[in-house]
Amino acid sequence: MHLAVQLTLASLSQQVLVGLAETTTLFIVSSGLSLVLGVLRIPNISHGALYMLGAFLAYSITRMLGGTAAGFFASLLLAPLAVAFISLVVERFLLSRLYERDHLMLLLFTFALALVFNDVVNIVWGAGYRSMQLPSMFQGSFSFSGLFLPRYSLFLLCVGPLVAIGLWFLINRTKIGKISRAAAVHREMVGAVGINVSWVFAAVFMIGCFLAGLGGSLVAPTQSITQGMDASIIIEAFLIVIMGGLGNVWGALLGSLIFGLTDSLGVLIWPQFSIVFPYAAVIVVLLLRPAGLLRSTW
Amino acid sequence: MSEASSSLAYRLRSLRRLETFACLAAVIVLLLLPFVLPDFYVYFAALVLVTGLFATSLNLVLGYGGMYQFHHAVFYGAGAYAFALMLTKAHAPLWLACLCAPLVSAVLGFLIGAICVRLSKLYFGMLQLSLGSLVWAIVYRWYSFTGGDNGINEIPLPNAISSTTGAYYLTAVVVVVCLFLMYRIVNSPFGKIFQAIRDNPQRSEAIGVNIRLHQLKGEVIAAFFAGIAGVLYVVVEGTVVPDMLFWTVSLEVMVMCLLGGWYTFLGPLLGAAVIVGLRTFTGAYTEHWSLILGIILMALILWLPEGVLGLIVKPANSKMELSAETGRK
Amino acid sequence: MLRVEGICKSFDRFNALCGADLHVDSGKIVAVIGPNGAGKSTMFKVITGHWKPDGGRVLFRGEPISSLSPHQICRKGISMAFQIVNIFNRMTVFENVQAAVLSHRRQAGKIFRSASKMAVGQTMEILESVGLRERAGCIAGTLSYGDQKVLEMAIALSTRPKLLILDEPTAGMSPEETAVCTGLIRRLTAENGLTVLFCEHNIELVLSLSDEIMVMQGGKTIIQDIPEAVRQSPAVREAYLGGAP
Amino acid sequence: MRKLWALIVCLGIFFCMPFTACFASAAKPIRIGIVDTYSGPASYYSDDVRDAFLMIVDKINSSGGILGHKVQVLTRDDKFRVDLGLSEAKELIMREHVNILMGTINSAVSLAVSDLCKKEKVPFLVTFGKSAKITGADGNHYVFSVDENTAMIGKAAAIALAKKPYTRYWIAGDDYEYGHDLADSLWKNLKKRNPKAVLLGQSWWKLGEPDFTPYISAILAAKPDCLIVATGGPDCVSFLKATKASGLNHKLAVYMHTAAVSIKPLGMDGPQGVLSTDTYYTYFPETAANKKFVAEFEKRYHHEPNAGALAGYLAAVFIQKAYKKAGAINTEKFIDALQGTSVASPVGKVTMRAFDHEVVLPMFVGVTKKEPGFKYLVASDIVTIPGKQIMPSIAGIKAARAKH
Repeated sequence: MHLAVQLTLASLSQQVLVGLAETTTLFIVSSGLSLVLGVLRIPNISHGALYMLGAFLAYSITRMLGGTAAGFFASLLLAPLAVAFISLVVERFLLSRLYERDHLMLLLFTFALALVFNDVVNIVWGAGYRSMQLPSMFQGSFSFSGLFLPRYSLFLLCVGPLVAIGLWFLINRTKIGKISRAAAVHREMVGAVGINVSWVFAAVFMIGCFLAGLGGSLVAPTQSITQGMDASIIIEAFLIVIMGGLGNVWGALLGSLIFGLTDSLGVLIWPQFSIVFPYAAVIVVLLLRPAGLLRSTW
Repeated sequence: MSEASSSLAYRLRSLRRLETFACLAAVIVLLLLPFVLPDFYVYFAALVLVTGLFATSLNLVLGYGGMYQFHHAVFYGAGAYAFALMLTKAHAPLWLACLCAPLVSAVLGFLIGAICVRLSKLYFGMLQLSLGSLVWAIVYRWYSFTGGDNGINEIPLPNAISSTTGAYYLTAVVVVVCLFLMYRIVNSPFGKIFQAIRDNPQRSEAIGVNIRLHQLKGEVIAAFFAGIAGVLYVVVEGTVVPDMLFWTVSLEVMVMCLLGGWYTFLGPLLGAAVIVGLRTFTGAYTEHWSLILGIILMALILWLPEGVLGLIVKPANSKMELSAETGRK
Repeated sequence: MLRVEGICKSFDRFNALCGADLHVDSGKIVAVIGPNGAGKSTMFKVITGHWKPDGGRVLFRGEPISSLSPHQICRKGISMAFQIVNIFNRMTVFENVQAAVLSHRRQAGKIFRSASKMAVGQTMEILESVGLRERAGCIAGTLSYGDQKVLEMAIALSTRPKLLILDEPTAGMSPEETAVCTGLIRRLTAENGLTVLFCEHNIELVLSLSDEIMVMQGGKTIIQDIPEAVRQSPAVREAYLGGAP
Repeated sequence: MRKLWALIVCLGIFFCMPFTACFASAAKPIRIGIVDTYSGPASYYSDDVRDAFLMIVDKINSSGGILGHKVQVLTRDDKFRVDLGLSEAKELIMREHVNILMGTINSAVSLAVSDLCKKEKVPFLVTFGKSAKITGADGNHYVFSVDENTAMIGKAAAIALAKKPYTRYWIAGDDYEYGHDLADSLWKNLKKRNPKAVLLGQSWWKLGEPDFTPYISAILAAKPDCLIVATGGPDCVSFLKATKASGLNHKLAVYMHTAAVSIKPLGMDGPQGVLSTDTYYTYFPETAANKKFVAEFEKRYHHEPNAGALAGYLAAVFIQKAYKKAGAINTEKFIDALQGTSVASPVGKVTMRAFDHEVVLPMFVGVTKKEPGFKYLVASDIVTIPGKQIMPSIAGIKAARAKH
């Protein structure tokens, strides 16, 4: 192993910045997964498929609105909403019948959902790949003193904290957040108090899936939108969630930071084997703290 | 009441006798198959047997041990890779490769198991999934050694076992022997205690069982048999690819166990036959295989969580679910 | 035989146990009573090793056991029947008991012997003694609630314990079942020379069965004495009647 | 028990159904099986392979077939998975008794199926798998390739790059066979032609990498003159986007195989000035044959053909020509006839090299640019490198096969 690049402060800080932008999408996707896992106790394998669906919907919505910047921003809102609506239908008609089953069944059921979503995408959008453009305001990059940062990465860096703050507000300041936090710890108790847990669950599931759709629509303009783009993100999201502590949204933030930064710094240090770094980080964390970094909700 | 229970015991015993009889018949049918069927179906039968062995080895820990074995394919792939690498890189004699490959799987099972058994249920499964993904990533990346995404082709095998019929007979014999061994294991004290841990880990600890150690042993045994299945896969297909270790394969095999019924011994084999059959033969009619699999799986979970064989064996314990639930409350 | 000295255990900020003491002498039947949430079940789980205490120690025959794991404690000769039914649902009654017997005989690791012929005599003997022989072939999960509790006790007995811990043995039972169960406990202890530690809400049962009674409240021991003395104790009266003189 | 029997009967009927279909066909058409990827991103090319192939086959059939036999085509979707592809290939060979097998875009499947075809003695035409091993080190009597391979791409790119003044290189690509093979071949040939070239470093990302920005910033930090991108399929599009977003193409030279084709989905927003090697453009060569082919294809499928269509076209005309030359529907005669055969194609006369069964294809080198009259960036200043110059050396292949 040799250092391919002279490690300078500049290149290091550049890599950190870029890694943080990558963290944003990881955090958005994995926090949704973590929320669903914590409150509903569903290891939602179809989360990745919903992310993919979000990307495809963002593509279609942007196109329908004429491919303008306004269309892109509209798609950032509408595509996740559409995903959330689909997830609501799925939750009400299918998942709500299965809450009492064990995790294994739920895992397999969501795997089935992922399979179905994949083929639905195949039927609706065709088998090939799609590509959408960044709105012109996000094209190009900023450069200052030898560093460069794509404008869109900067945009992502702004969106990440916004989502985190929104989640914090939702969990700590709203009724639904409080109920769901209680439900995550004592499900029976909340039901006994007379709160309709079923609808709280539906709402939380929708929010979780909204985040998956948001992640998908955020990455849609930067990569080609294809079937199977869910296969790697879902594993990464699960790794992040177990690294952070099952069901802990802040754990998801911490996990995605570790994952995103080891990934981007790994590229700088040992580009040929950079993929190994995040995995290694996960294993080290889990060897030291088998139950994740932060307290899990159960 | 005693009448009822003795008739129940009788029924169980007669069921067991029926099973033995059916097994003998099945072995004879298996031996005669290549004389009746065209080549392709012989190959298909071999593939079903290999996948069935793989699924049964998973069921050893999943159905009988109650462990959330989310990434069993790693051991399957490890066996296959160890076998292929020993033949192509080390030019080892065939018998040695056959012997060592499952041991490599077992060692991997020990390593992964030793890390994972400290945790239980979902954590166990998730950690295993991530460790397995790491193994996959290494296999996929390590070009000079594993051949990367192309896998290993042109594995030198004598014609006697690489021809369709030869591979079939080897597979059939090995699978039957392995199934017999696994049946013995399931019904041994080890297997009984394993089932006890599945039903109630807390209780098992309280009767003096070291459940971590027991689960680790189970993991190693299951990995060993998965490794054998991996070797047979190489014999039947003549190739090894990193796809074998991908996480979706593990879930597909889990679906086989679920479909056949994971509280039954032969369920996974039946599930493997149905899934492999559907996958092979629907290809001629439709490209929407994953949609079909998804719908089958949903229907199973909603209406048939005990699996097909589970449904048939059910009369013996139909009341169980109900009172088990009331008992829990 | 068993000494519990000042054990503490807290969950989050809630102190389930803070300095509970208990001693059980060989051959005695000791009952633990106290209001809900007094820490009875927690103490039992600490004794059997399911939870590690935050402070204090547990001695069994003079040996500290609080750092051991449940299966090691079981090997020392302590066996417990749980409050919530804890049997192996999907296995037959016979297999339930057999598993415990095999584990006790240290045959759990035997992989290539058929279990169906092993330990049959001893298993059937135990089933006979608790009156479940007829049900041997039934799937355990299909038994009636009372029978499941009895089976639970049978499993606990199968490891040949020196000390048997029963966590609310008759909770949820009908009066008839309770009577049967009480008789069973009395007979089994007499036959096997067991030392028994149990907790129970049914005061009549406690008074009729136990040699000594320990009273707990708020995670502390209030008193441990013979039933008559406990009945007279002002401290107990205070605990149960909420400070009335 | 009754349920069990019902299940067994149902399964039996299901599995025997295709059996009956097998016996029903009395006439004996030429059966051609295609195993390829029809779901997921790779289908962008494999759909065109199939479509162009079917288009030519329809023409053949409507003019009376080959030697009086109609051509029948069976397709199977391997989902980019080797195990599926292999079992489908076996199904096509053993159950459907195909005369010829074709496919597939996944080199791993191509290699595995090629091994099988050697055993089963069925000719196998690789349509879009680009591993040089297929007809190189792992080549055999039954496998043919009708598209370019990584050895050829590498050689063509080396020829093009050696003419440029760059010396400091960086290689980046998909971490799978295609990327590594391409990079190896390119670097070996470039080093021969330009001994001053130095390799500063390499980065390999996973297939389907969602975010290239960390890689790009790491590459920029090393300040190379030229970046060689060895990536394929949808990753080309993603990488071109990242190139544009980061302004990479203004800071250093970028080379990528099929850049000028992959840039199409980006419309006018693709990065300019990317050096590209391609085997086929709809707008080049500007010959009557190509214009006719494009027009026919567009009329039938309502979109422009891509490089996959050329492979599909070549496969069909090679099969037709070889059977006609052989004069009988016979595998060995077919193989003998196919070796060294030439056919006319949209890119001119194309020959199947007899020794290694690799097609001799010309390669077009161009630079992406905005051109009037196009809705997307196109390759400009196109230089054609004749097929003969880029073919891998026979001596090299012999050596590689001997080592095996």
